[in-house]
Amino acid sequence: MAGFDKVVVSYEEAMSGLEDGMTIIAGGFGLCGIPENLIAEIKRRQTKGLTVVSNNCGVDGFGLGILLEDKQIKKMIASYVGENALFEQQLLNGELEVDLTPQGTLAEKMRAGGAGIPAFYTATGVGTPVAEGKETRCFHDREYLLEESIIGDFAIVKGWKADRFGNVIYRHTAQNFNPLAATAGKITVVEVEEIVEVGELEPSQIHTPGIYVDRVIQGSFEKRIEKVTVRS
Amino acid sequence: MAGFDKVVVSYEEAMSGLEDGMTIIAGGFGLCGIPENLIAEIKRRQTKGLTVVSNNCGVDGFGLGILLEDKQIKKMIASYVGENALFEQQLLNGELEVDLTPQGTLAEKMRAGGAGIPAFYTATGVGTPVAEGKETRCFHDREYLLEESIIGDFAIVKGWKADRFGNVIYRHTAQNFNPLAATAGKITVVEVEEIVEVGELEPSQIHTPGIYVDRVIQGSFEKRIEKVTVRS
Amino acid sequence: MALSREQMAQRVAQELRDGFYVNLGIGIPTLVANYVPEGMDVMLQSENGLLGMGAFPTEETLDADMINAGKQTVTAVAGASIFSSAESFAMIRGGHVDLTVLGAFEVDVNGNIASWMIPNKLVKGMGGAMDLVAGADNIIVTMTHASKSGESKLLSNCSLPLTGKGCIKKVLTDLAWLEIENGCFVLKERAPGVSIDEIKEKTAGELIVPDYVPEMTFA
Amino acid sequence: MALSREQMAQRVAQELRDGFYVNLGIGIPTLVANYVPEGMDVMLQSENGLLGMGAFPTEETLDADMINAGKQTVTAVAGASIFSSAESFAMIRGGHVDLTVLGAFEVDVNGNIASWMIPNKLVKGMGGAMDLVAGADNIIVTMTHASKSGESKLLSNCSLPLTGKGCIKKVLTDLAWLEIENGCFVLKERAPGVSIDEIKEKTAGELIVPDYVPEMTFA
Repeated sequence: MAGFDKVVVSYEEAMSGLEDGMTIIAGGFGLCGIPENLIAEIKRRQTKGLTVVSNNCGVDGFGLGILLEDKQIKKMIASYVGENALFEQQLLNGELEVDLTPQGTLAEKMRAGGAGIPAFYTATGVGTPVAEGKETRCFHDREYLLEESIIGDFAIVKGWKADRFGNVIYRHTAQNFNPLAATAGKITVVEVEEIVEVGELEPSQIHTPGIYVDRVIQGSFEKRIEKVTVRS
Repeated sequence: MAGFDKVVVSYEEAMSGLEDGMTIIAGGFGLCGIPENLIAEIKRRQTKGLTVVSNNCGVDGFGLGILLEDKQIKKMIASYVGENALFEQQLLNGELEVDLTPQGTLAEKMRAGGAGIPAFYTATGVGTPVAEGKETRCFHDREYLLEESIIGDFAIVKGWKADRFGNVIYRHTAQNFNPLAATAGKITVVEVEEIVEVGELEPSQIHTPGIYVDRVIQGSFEKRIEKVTVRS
Repeated sequence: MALSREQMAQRVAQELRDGFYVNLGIGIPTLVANYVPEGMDVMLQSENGLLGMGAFPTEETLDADMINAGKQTVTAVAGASIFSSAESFAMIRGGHVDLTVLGAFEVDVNGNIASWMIPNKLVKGMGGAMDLVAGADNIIVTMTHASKSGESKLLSNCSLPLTGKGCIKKVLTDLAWLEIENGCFVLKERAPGVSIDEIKEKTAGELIVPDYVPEMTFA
Repeated sequence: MALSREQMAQRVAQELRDGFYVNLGIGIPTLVANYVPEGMDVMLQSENGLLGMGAFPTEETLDADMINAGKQTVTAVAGASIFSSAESFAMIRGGHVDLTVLGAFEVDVNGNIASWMIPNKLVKGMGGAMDLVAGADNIIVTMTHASKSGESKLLSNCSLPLTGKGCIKKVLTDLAWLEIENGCFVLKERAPGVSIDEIKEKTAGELIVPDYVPEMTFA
């Protein structure tokens, strides 16, 4: 029996079950810690009508940006859509719906989704366009917005190391939204740089326990850098 | 200048500022991972009228149980008060107020308190005595309770290792409520087994970032075990 | 004859599936771990913050920092993870645990469960039980069918304060395996040698008895 | 004369205190890191999940997995911690960051701030700005006092969609240091050589000018 072995060997298998119209939650911040090969597989599959939840939408030609090329994304839930010509064009054409969500609220919506919290209150966005159509309420003399959680049909995640049981650790700031996305997918797929032996990761140092993870695949990564900045 | 050096050398200094009637959030589960020396210092100070938020209330003669001896606790917010004769007696005498809170809700209330979330919805406790006096609301055809967050005047925490900046890691299941308590104190005091050099803890493996921590002290610990259970 | 505690654990273990993450409550549920079928892997979640609970330690490996939700000293299996209580209940509340097994005082035909409080008796607290029953989709309640004085624990309406509302679908007693469907208990299996009449007699809530009710089998 | 960007950063740096955790926005705020007073320690928080942001890397230490919220490659100082976006905004939302410095298009006498959206221009998103202004108690807004065409950015009511409501108390412009009190801007300091008349003229919202308004001093 397979037990807890979650390793798959092809990207096709990793994204099997993805259908038109589904919601995908993606880890990553800018181009840092993005599941680049899982995104490429979504492009290969030509799945359409997707709702994508991710802090950013990649750049022209890389990351989630490549899903815009064939208009695979119907709706984007993000905090910052970045410098992306195709994105801008599709937005202005009305081909792309965008739900701008404050970064901390977006992170908390994913975390709440995974944690069985249907909604929470936050001061973020009170009195701004983000509050339109949302309930507000006072606690201790301050006004807060009611924000609902997010769950995805798929979560796509980029880790550093994972074991076969799906326990994952992230490297440096490539962690970002990844552990939150991992909790919020009905099917959570994690691609990593290295698959290690079960027992090799220190239990109390695991960022994403395997219980959240359905499939693990080892990939190789370009890791493009958006803004190379060095000191002389 | 002191910069980020949070190390104090006496338990008196560690708990300085504690006053009658304050709220204390304490880490620990049963007797595992409890800040035993900080609790002893609270006893030494004879601070009265305390509200204590902790999953349990120790046992007779150890852990938070010792604060019952001189009736220092006015109110206990806990999920399980355990086998504690003094506790029982004070509860029946009406000397002690108890607010029983489901364990997961208690953990989330601390986390929310530290994270600036004033309230959240949970299905836990709907239709039970826990729901009395609380609002309920439906999301996606299910009923949820509105639960408010908790903040303490002090949080007392037991860590394994910390650096002088207050970055903390916990050992095994002694983690439990400790990292949550650490975020929810106006003044957070962490006692640890070992103070390590700044830079020794791997940044992405720190459980409690120093920003949550005000004071760090190195102690020595009895680490009493509630139920020694061994296999033959 | 009524099932022993060990047989009850054995019957519950038949509901395990390979790759299940399971939370086992105190008492009979804990015994289920002893009957995981050969070649099947399950991982035990302990709500104090451990996924992958192992056997009790030896005297030599005993560690005060390594306990389970019952406060017993335990070990961790290879591939275990350890985390905060908030993360632990995120797993539970978020429905990530595949099976929860816990005891109860009463269950009723509407799937209500009472397991934590007897009025006028000192109340120790609900611990994680309310979170567990609210969070899990797949719950098995284990309890004796009736109290020692013969009063049914399978009711039309729970008489004790609830632990959870409408969340129980499966009950294993020492007499029967029952499922709750459309406001009734449905008798699915009976303990070997226990008559349908005895079960009927000891079930206060509405009971549906199909034409054929197999006896439980144990390997 | 109006302050240069560097002077603005220098003036903001005078508000730093030893042991402050600080979040610096993009633009002028970022420059503040260059003017931390000698012997004072501050720790920079970057909302993508880094507390203890260090200098830019060298060509040799450049690492794609190590960036700041502006997506620039950075390093971490000794004693840094790295965490998820949820933890990062727990710090911010929970009020644990001691000082936040960020730019704006407009600020008004009620402490409202508009910094993320100009209608009919393409909107890139608010990123973490709304969380930062809602979460911090101590915020300094840095911006030019007026637009290039001379229109005041210190208004009675923000004209642009808000980033946050009633959350700003301190503003540093190229002309002045102002604090918001009881629905007014209070002129606390002026840039060296800048007249009170010029500041009055370029401040559209109600301005209170104390009898004595010192010039800023730079070490």
